[in-house]
Amino acid sequence: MKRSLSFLLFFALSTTACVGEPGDGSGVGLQDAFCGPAMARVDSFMATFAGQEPVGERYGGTVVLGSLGDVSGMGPGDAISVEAAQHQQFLNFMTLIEFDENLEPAPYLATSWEISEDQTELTFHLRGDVYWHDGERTTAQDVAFTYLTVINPESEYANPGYFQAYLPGEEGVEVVDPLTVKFHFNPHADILETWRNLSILPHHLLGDVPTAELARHPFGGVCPVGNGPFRFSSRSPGDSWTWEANPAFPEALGGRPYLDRYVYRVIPSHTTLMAELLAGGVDVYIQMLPNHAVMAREEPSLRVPTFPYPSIFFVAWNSRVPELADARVRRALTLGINRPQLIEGIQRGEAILLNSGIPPVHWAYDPTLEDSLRYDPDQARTLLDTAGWVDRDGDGFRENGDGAPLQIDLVYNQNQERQQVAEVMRVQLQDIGVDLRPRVLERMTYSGVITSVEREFDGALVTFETGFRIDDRDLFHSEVRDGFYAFSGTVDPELDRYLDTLQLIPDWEEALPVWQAYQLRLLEVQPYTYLYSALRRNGVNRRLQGVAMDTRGDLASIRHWWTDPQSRRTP
Amino acid sequence: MSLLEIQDLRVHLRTQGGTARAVDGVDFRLEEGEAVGLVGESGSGKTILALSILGLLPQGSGTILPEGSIRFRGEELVGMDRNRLREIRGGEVAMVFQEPMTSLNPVFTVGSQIQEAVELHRPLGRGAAQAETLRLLQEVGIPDAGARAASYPHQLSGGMRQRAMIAMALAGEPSLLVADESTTALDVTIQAQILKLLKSVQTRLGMGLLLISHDLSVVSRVCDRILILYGGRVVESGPTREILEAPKHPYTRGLLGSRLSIDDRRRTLRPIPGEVPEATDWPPGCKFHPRCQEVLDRCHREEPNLLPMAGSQGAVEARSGVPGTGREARCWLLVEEEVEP
Amino acid sequence: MGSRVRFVLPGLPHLFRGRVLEGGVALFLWLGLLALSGLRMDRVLQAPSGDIGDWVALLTLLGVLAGVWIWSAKDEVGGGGGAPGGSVGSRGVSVEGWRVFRKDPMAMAGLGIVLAFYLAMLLAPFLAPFEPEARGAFEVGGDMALRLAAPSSTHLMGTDQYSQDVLSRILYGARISLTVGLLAVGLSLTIGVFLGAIAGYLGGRIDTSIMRFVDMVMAFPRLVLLLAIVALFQPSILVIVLALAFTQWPFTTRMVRGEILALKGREFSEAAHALGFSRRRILFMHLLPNAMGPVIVVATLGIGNIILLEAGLSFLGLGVRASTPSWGFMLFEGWDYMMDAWWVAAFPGLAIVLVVLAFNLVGDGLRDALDPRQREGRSQ
Amino acid sequence: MLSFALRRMLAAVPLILGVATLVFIALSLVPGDPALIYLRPGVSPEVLERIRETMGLDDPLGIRYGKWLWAFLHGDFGYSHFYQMPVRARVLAALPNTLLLASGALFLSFLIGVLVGVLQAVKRGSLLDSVLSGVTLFFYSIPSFWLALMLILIFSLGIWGGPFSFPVSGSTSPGAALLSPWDQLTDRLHHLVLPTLTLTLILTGGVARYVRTSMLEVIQQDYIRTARAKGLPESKVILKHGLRNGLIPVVTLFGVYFPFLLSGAVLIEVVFAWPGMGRLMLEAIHSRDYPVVLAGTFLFGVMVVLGNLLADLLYGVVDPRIRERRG
Repeated sequence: MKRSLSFLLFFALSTTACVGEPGDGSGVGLQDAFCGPAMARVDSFMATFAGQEPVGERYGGTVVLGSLGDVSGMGPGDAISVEAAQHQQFLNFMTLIEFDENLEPAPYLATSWEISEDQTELTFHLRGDVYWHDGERTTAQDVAFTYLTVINPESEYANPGYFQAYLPGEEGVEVVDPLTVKFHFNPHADILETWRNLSILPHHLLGDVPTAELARHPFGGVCPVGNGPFRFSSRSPGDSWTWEANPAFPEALGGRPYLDRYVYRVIPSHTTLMAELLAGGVDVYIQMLPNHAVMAREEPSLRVPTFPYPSIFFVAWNSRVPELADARVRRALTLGINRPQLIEGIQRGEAILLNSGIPPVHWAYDPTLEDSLRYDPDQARTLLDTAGWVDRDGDGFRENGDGAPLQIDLVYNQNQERQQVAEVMRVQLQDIGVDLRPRVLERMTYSGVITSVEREFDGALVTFETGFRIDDRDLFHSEVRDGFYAFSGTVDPELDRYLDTLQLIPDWEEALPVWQAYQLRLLEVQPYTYLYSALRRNGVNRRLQGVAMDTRGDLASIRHWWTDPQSRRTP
Repeated sequence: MSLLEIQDLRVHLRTQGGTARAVDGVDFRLEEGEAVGLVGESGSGKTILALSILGLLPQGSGTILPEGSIRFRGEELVGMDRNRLREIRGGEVAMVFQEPMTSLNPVFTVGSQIQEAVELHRPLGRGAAQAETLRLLQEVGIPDAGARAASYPHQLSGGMRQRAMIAMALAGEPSLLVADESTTALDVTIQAQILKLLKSVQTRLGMGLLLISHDLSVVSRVCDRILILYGGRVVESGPTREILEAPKHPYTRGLLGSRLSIDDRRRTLRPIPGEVPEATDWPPGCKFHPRCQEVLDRCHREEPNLLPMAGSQGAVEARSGVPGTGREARCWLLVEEEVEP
Repeated sequence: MGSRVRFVLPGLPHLFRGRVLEGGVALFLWLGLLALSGLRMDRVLQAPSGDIGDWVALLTLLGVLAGVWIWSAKDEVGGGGGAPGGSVGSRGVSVEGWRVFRKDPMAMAGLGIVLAFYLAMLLAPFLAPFEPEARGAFEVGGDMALRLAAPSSTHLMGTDQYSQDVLSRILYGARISLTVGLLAVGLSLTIGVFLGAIAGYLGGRIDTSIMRFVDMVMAFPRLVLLLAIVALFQPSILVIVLALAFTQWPFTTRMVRGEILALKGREFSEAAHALGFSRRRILFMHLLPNAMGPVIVVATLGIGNIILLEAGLSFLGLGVRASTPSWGFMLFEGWDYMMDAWWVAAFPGLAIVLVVLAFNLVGDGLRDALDPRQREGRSQ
Repeated sequence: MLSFALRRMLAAVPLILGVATLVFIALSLVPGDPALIYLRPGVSPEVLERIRETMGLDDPLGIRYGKWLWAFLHGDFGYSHFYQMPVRARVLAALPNTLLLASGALFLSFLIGVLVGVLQAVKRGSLLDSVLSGVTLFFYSIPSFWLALMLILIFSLGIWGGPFSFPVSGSTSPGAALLSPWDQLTDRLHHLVLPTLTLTLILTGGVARYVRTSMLEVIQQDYIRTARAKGLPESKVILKHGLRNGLIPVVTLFGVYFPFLLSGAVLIEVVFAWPGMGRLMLEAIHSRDYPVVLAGTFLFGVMVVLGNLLADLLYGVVDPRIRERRG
């Protein structure tokens, strides 16, 4: 018996040795006609830099970042996930421009750019010394290719809204010379934010791939050849991604990053993540739980960068259901929720109250809006009374004239924060006679329920990452009332007007009053109860230095991260 | 010095119902080359007695206290050092058990089980031990010994298995063989063969044989002397012929009445009424009195001693005075007879 | 001294006569419950106007008080012998089995813990120091410091992230955890025994097709099957109980079939057959009762297993979600606080360990008492 | 023996296919649209429709089943929409990790469990027996993920002091591929310690309890008395004659534990962030990645059958009576 068991053990060990070998990307048997040759070219290009490693004590070391979920891939369709977008933007690929610490546009792949006087043309001049990881030079051709790809709905790119004002198809882009590319569009707001976000794709590799196949092409998940400061090295699906320093990264942009290697690890439990951070198994634990942040701040070996982030957390009320069709009811619900208490209790005070979908880091954020729908159960009760919702049978909950109870089902997907918010809301709304029924849904079901045309929910807890360009058209415009993001489905001509105008005003000064009017109108219509914008908390081991985590993202400064040689991990 | 000398052996088992006095003061001797039979119904304590010789009483299920003395060639076995006891087990004293079905380990071949005993007790190399194993199998009358040695117990018939058990017992060249109900589980013809085998190896090798059975006829065919056990005590003992021809104890008479012998089919079966009581609550007085058909008043109160008797041959044998060797019986009837001339 | 003493306090005469265990338990129960009703007089008086849980608690309180007294008096008169209190595990157990079981201190301790938990569950409204959903921190003007408060004299087991009292929630949560265990095992027993008996007794095609299906269900690793069912159909008590029962019955079926097959060949069933009893009667009146010993053992061990499985499902976010959650779900909710506010998850976890341990002890005891050959394997 | 194994394997084929079919039907009964996985703002309704078409979701169930079965029998497990790679590649990345963990834990738990069980049986009723019974029952009753965290706290974070610093999670250190083969092996073993220990502790309880019961029965058998009467030393009586027989029923347990380890490890895999099959299945179920669910189920079915087969073969090895019956 024991013989057979040891045979089994041997079998498993040897299988692992030949199948599970990380490191060369070929390990998991993912090699195919595309990725095999592509990765081979990357390896041979990288090999030409052997022996030219820069000298300096900051160079070297591995950093491990731990997170709850996997990064789905590096393809344009994957950019919907914040984690994927960050890794595309800051590690694997390059964007035309980047934002500096003051959120001012700064040169990156483009050395300079001009916007024409009439706000209809944008010309980028590219660096000539940026190479794809397989040795090809990055040119205007790649930029044009990327643009044409993502505006094609078949590419499943997550933010097609960025290009709404652009002239359609080939008319929108013009390759002037190999290092100059020009875009044509109608005047619109926050033009440059688009180009901070969009990672440029390699034309020479993907040019022949039909756009419709791109979303499922092995490029995204198996061999994302980029041109960023780090080059993809290997991936163990569901477990980790490994990138290595790109020695060919332009000197002018800092050259090869300090770190030899960057590893993204999936650790599906917050508690394990925290244990790993304490044990030093991970150097960064992103999006810490509030209680873990409290713990980490007391730990001498750790620090907790805490910074505002362009994310918003809200309850979307489905105005299509009769109970929520009346704006007074929606306003009453907002008045009945003690949002400062939620912030205090659930986020430990580390969140900023919201009254509109503009996060505090956005230039149009209006702090004076804060006071207008402050927690006021009495006013909420009055509003509900006037809307015809009165407790007629004395059960503590309100009914309308027909005796139908004010019963609202609130859907969310499992997540500690949402669950707590839902539970607390239930208790608080009970106080004003509203029967809130939290209903937890499984992740895929949840997104199906809130985005499908049927909209089988009353209220939904939703978190959005907004970025620095706010465009609420797909949320509230009556033209897209059946659209993907039209959770609430309110119809308000005034809102429509603002939404149409706002996107067309490139000038901030000019746009600000419209933004303010828009937000005030939003308070009236109240399609959503905006809750708060939570600060982002990341736990970072102090051995990791040069880390500036801010509003731009956790990884914005990854090129400058370095570790003390004495404190480096062994491999 | 006798081969085996048991003096005042008591084995008490603590059970849930109380202390069971399974063996309650037994004395007897067995000389070199002698075949002695131990007869009693189940519950008479004969198996416990046999097991206590080699210290094989079941452990754990109630504490067992063997008291008294068991000497093998003068060496005290009770409380003996475990290593020495192991040498004696299988080496000088071997046992053959009741159930050949279950007494052989089902997962090892017959040959390997015998060879194991050979290697344990005799300074033979592997090859020699193997040869010896085959020889032993032949000796106990197993045909095609080579093939049988490679068989597993379940592949053999009951008789074959018991032969294999005997071969295993002979492996250590013992000077005493204890056979506990070794033929009970077999059918009658096989039983006769095995008995014949036992007798023949005993005489051939000059071993002592302690044959234990509930069946007086079985024992009588092989043994020189017989001890009748009831209630953990010897109630009668004597040379086989004398016991068979002139049983002194009513119990012995009962046993003779209830035996069913091959050569004596016509005799009517007269079983002893009642059952052996639990060893935890023996009746006061003579332990047999509730079942005895010749019971006296005295039997209810006092237990008789083992009385030496004159055998039918007239004289008490030379070793008289030493308990457990001559003709003895434990019954008030005998006292009454003697008192009443 | 007996006759008058027995009316002073239940259990006292037993104590005098040296029957410490029975006397002690009776006395403790009686005095304890009396003290409880004294201390929580207001809550007890409120009960008649409360919900069904309050009613159950009130009836339990009065019932146990009366029951202990009656038992004590009767037992004293009758001179002992009976079992103290109501014994869940002893239903259908032969007197001989109970005698063996009673002698086993570990099994009795297990039974004691199980009964104590059930009693606590029934009496939860009176025992719990707080309402299970009292959220001081989130009341109007509430104090956030009430959240995740460490164990103290007010909150013996601390408070959770909603400032709810952990002890109170454990007491109320027992309803779900223990009920889920009982229901799932009960359901799987019903299905399993029925199908197993039919398969074993009738044999032939019916047997083959039932056992093929059993094989198929058992070819799924249990937790994955559970996960799939619960995740795809949304977790609710009903779904979880059904899923647990669905993954449990094949084990029962297989075992009952084996028992019936073994019993079929035995003399008494052949005798019954010869006497001309109908097949149904032989199966249900003669064979099944004889097969029930091992079934009861496995069922008892199964309850512990089910509670563990439910905890596992909860840990993966697929547990029983209700305003009063199961222990498993409490454990899941508290898991994220394990590093800094361990009490939120640790105490529900401890309750799980204790109850599962107790059920296993009872199961072991029953096995020794009913069927010393029976063995079990952990099948999670 | 070989023909027996072959016959058993052949007999298992319909079983496994039945299992896969059952899953297929069950999945098609589940409310909700599997194309939901593509539901994201960039995907227009037309694109979604085309995806549904390529996934064959618009075909009637029978045709879908036929297509699926055909591909399946040809070794094509389909494409994982969630991981954006062929299902086979994804499963092959997870399977070795699970097998490694499972076989290590299985080996250790049987080794320790048998030792403990034998010890308990031999010393039945002693203090040692009671203590070991208590300990094994405790581990048998504790939620596995709970135990896992305790072990992390003690052996990784050293909350009780002590020189332990085993890795908290994962199956290798980052960048382990650069190490020498020897260091890679030790690194992997190092990472295996805590998950294996957790599983082992949980399983050992069950094995020990089982072995104890089995051995208690064996020790009372006549052939044990025979072995003693032969003069064998007690250790040999127990370990050779007793254990060999006591292990026969334990082999069945092996068939039960093998599938348990594959799935039961999911909780352990989550706590230790171990990239194995359990987590893959969990993730696939959550994200409605049906091809992975189907392939995983199929694989589990195969493993269960193989586990039972292995148990049966072992049965033959330890019990000659069974061996003979099979011819």
